[in-house]
Amino acid sequence: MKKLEAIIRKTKFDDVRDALLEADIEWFSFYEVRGMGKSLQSRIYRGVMYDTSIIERVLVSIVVRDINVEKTVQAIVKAARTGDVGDGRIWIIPVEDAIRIRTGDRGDISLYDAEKK
Amino acid sequence: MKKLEAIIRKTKFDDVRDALLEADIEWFSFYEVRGMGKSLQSRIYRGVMYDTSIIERVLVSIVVRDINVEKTVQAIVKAARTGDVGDGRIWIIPVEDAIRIRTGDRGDISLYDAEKK
Amino acid sequence: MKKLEAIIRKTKFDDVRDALLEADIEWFSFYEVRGMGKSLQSRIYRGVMYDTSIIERVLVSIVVRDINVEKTVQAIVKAARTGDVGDGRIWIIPVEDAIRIRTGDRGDISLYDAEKK
Amino acid sequence: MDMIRKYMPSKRWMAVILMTLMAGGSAVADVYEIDGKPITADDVAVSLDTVWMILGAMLVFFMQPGFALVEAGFTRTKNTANILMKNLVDFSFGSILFWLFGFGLMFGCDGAGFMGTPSFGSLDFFTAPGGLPKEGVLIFQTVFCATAATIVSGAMAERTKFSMYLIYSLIISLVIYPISGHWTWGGGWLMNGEDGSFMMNLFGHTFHDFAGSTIVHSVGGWIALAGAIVLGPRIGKYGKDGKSHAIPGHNLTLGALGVFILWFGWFGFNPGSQLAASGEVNREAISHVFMTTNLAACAGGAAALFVSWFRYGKPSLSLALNGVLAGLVGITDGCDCVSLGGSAIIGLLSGVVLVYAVSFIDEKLHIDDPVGATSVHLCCGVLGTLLTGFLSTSEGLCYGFGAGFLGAQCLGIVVFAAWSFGTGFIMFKVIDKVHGLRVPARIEEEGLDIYEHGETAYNS
Amino acid sequence: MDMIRKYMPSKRWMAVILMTLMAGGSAVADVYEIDGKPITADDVAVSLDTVWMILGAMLVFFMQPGFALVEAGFTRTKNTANILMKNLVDFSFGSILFWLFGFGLMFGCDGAGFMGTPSFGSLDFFTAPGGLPKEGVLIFQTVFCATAATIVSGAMAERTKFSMYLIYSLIISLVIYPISGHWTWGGGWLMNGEDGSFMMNLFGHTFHDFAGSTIVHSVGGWIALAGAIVLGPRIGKYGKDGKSHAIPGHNLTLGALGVFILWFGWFGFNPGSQLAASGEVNREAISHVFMTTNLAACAGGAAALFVSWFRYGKPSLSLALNGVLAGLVGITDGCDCVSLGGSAIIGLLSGVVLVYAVSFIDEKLHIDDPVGATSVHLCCGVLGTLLTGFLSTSEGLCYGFGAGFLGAQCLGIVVFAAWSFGTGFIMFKVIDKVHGLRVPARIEEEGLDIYEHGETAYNS
Amino acid sequence: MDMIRKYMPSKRWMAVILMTLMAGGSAVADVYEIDGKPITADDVAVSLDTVWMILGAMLVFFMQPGFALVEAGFTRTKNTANILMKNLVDFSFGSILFWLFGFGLMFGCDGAGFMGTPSFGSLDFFTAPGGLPKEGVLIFQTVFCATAATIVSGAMAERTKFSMYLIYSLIISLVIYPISGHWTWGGGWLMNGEDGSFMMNLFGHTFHDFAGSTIVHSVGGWIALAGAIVLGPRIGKYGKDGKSHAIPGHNLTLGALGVFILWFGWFGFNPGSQLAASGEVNREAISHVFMTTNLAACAGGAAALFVSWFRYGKPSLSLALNGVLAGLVGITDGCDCVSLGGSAIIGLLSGVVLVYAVSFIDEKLHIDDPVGATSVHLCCGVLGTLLTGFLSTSEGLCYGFGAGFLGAQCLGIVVFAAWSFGTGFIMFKVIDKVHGLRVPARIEEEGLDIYEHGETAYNS
Ligand SMILES: Nc1ncnc2c1ncn2[C@@H]1O[C@H](COP(=O)(O)OP(=O)(O)O)[C@@H](O)[C@H]1O
Ligand SMILES: Nc1ncnc2c1ncn2[C@@H]1O[C@H](COP(=O)(O)OP(=O)(O)O)[C@@H](O)[C@H]1O
Ligand SMILES: Nc1ncnc2c1ncn2[C@@H]1O[C@H](COP(=O)(O)OP(=O)(O)O)[C@@H](O)[C@H]1O
Repeated sequence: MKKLEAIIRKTKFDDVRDALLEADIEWFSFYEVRGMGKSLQSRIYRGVMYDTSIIERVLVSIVVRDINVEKTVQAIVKAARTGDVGDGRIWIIPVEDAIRIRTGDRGDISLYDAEKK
Repeated sequence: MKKLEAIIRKTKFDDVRDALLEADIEWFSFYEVRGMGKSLQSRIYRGVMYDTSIIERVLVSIVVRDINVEKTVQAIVKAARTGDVGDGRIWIIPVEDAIRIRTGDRGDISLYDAEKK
Repeated sequence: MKKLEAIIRKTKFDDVRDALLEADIEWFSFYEVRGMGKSLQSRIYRGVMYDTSIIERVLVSIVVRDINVEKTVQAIVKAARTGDVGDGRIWIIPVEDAIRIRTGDRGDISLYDAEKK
Repeated sequence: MDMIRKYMPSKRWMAVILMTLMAGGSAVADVYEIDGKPITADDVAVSLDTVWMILGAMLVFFMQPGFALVEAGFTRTKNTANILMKNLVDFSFGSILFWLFGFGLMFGCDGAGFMGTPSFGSLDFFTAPGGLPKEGVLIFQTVFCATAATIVSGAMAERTKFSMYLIYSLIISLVIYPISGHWTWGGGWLMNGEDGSFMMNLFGHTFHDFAGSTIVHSVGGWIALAGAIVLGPRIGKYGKDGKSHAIPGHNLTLGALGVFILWFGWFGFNPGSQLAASGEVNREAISHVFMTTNLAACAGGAAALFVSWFRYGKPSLSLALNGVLAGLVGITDGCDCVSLGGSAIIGLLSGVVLVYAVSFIDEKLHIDDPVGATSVHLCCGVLGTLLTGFLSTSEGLCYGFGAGFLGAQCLGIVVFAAWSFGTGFIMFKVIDKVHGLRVPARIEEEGLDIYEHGETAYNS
Repeated sequence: MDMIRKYMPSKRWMAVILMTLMAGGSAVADVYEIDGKPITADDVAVSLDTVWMILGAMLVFFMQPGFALVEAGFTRTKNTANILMKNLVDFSFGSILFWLFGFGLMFGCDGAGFMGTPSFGSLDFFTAPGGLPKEGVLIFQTVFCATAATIVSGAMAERTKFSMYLIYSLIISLVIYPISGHWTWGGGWLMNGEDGSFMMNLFGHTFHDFAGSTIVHSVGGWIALAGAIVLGPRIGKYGKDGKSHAIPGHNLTLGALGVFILWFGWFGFNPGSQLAASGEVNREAISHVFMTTNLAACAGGAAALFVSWFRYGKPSLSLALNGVLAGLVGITDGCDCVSLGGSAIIGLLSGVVLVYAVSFIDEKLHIDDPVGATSVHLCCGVLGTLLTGFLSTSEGLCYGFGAGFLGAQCLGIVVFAAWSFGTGFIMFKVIDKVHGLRVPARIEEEGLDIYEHGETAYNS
Repeated sequence: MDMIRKYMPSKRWMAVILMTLMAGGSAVADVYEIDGKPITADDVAVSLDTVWMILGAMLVFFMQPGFALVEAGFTRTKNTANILMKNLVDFSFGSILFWLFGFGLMFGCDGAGFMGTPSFGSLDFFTAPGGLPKEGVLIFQTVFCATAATIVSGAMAERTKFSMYLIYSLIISLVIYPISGHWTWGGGWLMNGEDGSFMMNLFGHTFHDFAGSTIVHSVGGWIALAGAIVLGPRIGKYGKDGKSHAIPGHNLTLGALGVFILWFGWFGFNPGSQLAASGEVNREAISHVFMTTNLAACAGGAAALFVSWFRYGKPSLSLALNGVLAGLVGITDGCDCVSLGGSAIIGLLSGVVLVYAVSFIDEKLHIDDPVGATSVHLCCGVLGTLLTGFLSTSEGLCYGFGAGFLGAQCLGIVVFAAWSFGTGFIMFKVIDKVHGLRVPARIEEEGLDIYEHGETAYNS
């Protein structure tokens, strides 16, 4: 199992969601993060310049079985790319175990079940 | 060390917190995430249907020593389960090192200290 | 590659950001988390006591190449420390792969490029 | 002349007004002539009264967003659209129904002295006092009725089915409020001061409630109490050990804004209830009522602040805000007849009682009232009516007028309590039996907004 | 005496007022003397009218935050500062320009009957009707003008360049609104009821629009429509398949507060447009207009609630809120001349039409109007003017007065549609060609707040 | 008849009112009779003035939530409950204390010309001008006093101990404001226009401040400045290199709403200060003051917008909002006596000065004023008073009346500056020494809401 963390543009979220659903990933979590990056934009508050580079992003977090990693990465990359600076990143992080709270299932089966049910 | 990420119902947060405290886990972080899942509910905004399956969840993130993993998982599962679809998941992710900023302690000791102090 | 998750005081965020920029870390994400910890403070709402220990924190998430881990940890620890209880933690989590969505670059190069460009 | 007529070619300047050009300086020919005679001071006086009453009605209308914000601010994010909706519809439906039926029920002629006759939108039966326009009185009374109805939604927030809300809020505007209103402002037995009337025989005084501590607020409060009891507490409100858990409101800024708006609206509620501003007596009265209303609000807020500080170790914003409302509800009965000092006392006591009432109802009675509607409107409504029996400078016990008036006040309190709690309780029980008053647990947990309205109040 | 003079040493109490001490009780010497004579009832009556008009102007001013909140609440977080800014500047600039130019254009003398003459801030040309102060009429008209201008920003929200907004909102306040206003309230041909005038010859009636369903709201609505068409939809609003996507507003609580504030302000808009309160006719009229305005709002909200419930399976807050505004816009034309029942019908139909208009404009026409400005102000403005042709108790078709008045109403609707949509469309096209009306895609995606103003509305 | 008496059995319709049935049409018997004589036009005129004054007081009261929202919106989430609380308590406590002591201190008789005598809640000493009810004047003056007190909290936000806030805000309402108020509106030496008085001897003119640019706003602003200096900047506001860091407000939507509410309330503040509406002079005056107030606000907002655009490259919402307030503060002094053009100039200059003042105070003086209270209320209050010396059409330098009046204005400015900054500075220093004015660093970092009130404004 791997956990994919994709940091994407807010405006691309709908596209990514649709791409994931098409790739049979029906389960994921997401939340808003802010990023420091190279796509600078200055802000002024009451005459004082500040925060030159904070951008709002969505972090999509998906845990998938190893066999689905590539498929999922491709789906995200395709849907989230605009080609401009600021498209974001995907990290692949190992996951040792997964538990489905409702049933107590552990391991791949908890994901498998969820993905194919 | 492992990092446990538990995605639970918002309404179960208080119960989970109490269960964790009872299991001697006094330190954890949490934040709100939204999840795509199978517990569908349609929304209509000004006549347009949208977002068929976004649910608000709380993600509880706990780093524990290896010996405490099972205990913590059990505590969460017990407290967060309702038996209905949407109870959520727990992921177990390896952590290589931990640093306590205040003291600079590294490794298990930084957790141990915190948990038992 | 490692992912560093630093849970720090909100009020220290600006200092940490500056320290990171000084350490040539130009890319990171952050979001707000709440923590249960030892720095207790009771709240009363309409006469009912509650939530004895919830504190708002910022979680800074940085993915760096292995060679940069120590440097980054030191930068954060130095900037975020006040010496009082509640300074927070840093976790070091393994990352297996990284993808830059814009270019499709994978692995260290996607970070390297970003950090040194 | 031509110019002017063209300027307002609509109905605005009707035949009665003969317009004349203003010739520069101060020598103005009369602008107004009515049937060829100049307008009288009396006619202007009645118009001034009308403007005053209408201004009052506008301000009381503006209490609707005040209630909406307080109720939304003191409840959770996930039920915000629901609570806003409720405040919108009770006013919308209430206004229409009060016009069609309620007004007749409240002010119409009656034989038995129990209730008036609904008039199906016609105002012919009605003779407005003091030469005021009938429709002006109607709108003024409408907004008061809406206030009574809207109080209830706060106590029953976060767990009531929207469709059931619709039904019971209709019943309140249609039946409960107008009938008890008839007994008092409608000219019924509780305020009938004729020789030989029931109240005069018994007490030598009629029941006094200037702007509705009892007639509006405690009616709303009693029904709210009945509703909260029948519904039961929100999930998670009381632990297995019976310990009360805090469920903090999602936005105290909006709650505070709501309280300020209510405070502002109350200056229509109380001074506006004088229904007249012309002549020395009236202008002194509205000034006095304005002062007493404001002093009581201030004293209520201050008292709740200090009591909460003393009791809980910290000055609590949510209680201080409720304390302001407590003072306002408390003074609504006697704002015309207590002294400035008296109003400060009423406000003070209301603020103190509020803090204890909140914790008593919550922690002892285990009745879950998310926004404190019962503590504010019921307890302080009753308290204010009672204290007026003591502190009225013209009839009160403290001013040596004997206990007769106090007795009349007590009877009024009891009658209204029995009527509104009784009918409210029966109504909720029946609704609950027939269709279920409460949403299923899952909807309550995930939020009424999504399941009941398919919308969320907050998005990004 | 001395004491008093000292108390108000400024200009407040001028020579005309001879102050006298009040000797305790009721025997008061006259406070006011003018040129040695006691003040007349007529003089007081005109002052009361002035106070009424000024109160109306204040309330209409207060509609500005109402619009700001509705527009902010119904759009996204990232564009909030931008939309607030727009509502601030259109009022600021509009007020100054209307004083300098617009007022003269609207109410100034003209030869050709097309427009008045700008007066560069002087009011000498103007003779106020009914003895009202000129500056009072000016401020009253100013706030109406600002309302028309502010409507447009909602329909064009989230994608318009701020600098271009500035320019077109100036053109609206300076040219479009005052000129068509001149044809009606300015005494022009559409409302010229003299014998032998165009309208009297053709229909035997003039166009009627008491407070501006057409003159204010549909003008704003038509321009909004033109703008939304020229701009095109927001990124992501329509899928490749043409399917409409929901882009929910970020804060319906603020949206609801805005609607309540607008509702409150409308009690200045409509009843205030009577411009007089003295005398029986006027006080009856303002009471009546107050009632019709409120009933229509309530009926509009109720209708939209039920229609959305019926159509979409759930009662929608956002549509019910729009329904209230729909009812208010609808009744603005005929609030003085329809019965209470008539006003309820107008409100009801407005609420029904609103729900269908929203979905027709969005899903069929694919015109992206984030806050529903066209559905509310255009559709219901037109509808209200039309229905007045049927339901006016003094001229309407349903009351047996023939089709002449209805014809006059229809002509008015068409003339205003042609004028405001036409000029609006040309204006936007020209701006778009010359400088580009719309922000680049990236700014639209990341939010106008940061790129256009360097500020975000929400921080922590 | 019977019907009617029953309808209002309370004290509302007292003996003076003889009610008669309205017989259908226009032939109405007199509704009002006083001592058997018909009501006089003079009596109605005074009542109209009372209604006007009371309306003004209501609107000024409504500025309280305006201030609360501006201050909350421009500060951070973690201190929101605290700032709301402060705005609540300064009004609550201030109202009570002003009634008990302040009113007497301000308007009571005095020997030395320095201050009046506190009257412990009695109004017997007071003779209201123009026949107005005493209690009406009291409430009007109360809300003005509260405004001065509430200004201070913004400048000292996010770091002041709540208990210390309570103490100093009491001192302001009790001592600082009433005493300097006594010198002016209280009839004291600065506004004593008798022959041979100090000001007449020196300048031939008295100090002029119609509604309180100096007497209310700059007093508040000077105390705010003293407070901000004594407190020192918020943690993190200035870097080690002295660079100013932005600490953006948490909710500009609420800030904008607050500004609109203040703007609305200012229509009570300025036009209401005429204290009369009857007769041509008064109705012209209130219309004029309404126009000048609004024009200055608009010009202030527009100026700040453009200056910020020019200086920082982007039109800033937060500065434009402050600019509106700047214009309003600036015009408050001369709103009665400058022309419309003059008011636009005052507004414009206020808006320009505001932007520079904000950056000068922040970046040069390194005084940390989170909401810009000193820039708005102090700088523009002083500026407005000064400009009135130039632009008053009846006394101003620009109209050829010589420098005497300008001198009087300057003296007033200096006297008020010395008094309010001086007493304020001493007060804060003493409090700071005795008990500590500022919360500990940890509380400041984690937020005052939790530590000072045990509550947070926002929850989920
Ligand atoms: N090393 C990193 N650690 C954590 N977050 C990162 C890192 N690099 C990038 N991000 C996140 O991804 C977002 C987009 O990345 P960015 O570098 O702007 O795009 P691009 O890869 O197209 O240059 C950043 O705003 C930041 O939130
Ligand atoms: N593979 C996944 N990756 C990330 N988040 C997930 C994944 N599966 C489930 N979740 C999160 O857990 C929440 C609850 O899961 P759900 O599947 O609805 O419960 P259940 O396991 O009872 O069927 C989802 O809303 C989503 O936020
Ligand atoms: N084991 C843990 N798992 C997850 N989060 C933790 C853990 N320990 C601490 N934290 C987070 O770090 C924050 C600060 O830690 P705290 O223990 O208060 O500081 P200190 O290390 O100085 O004692 C906590 O509020 C919590 O959010």
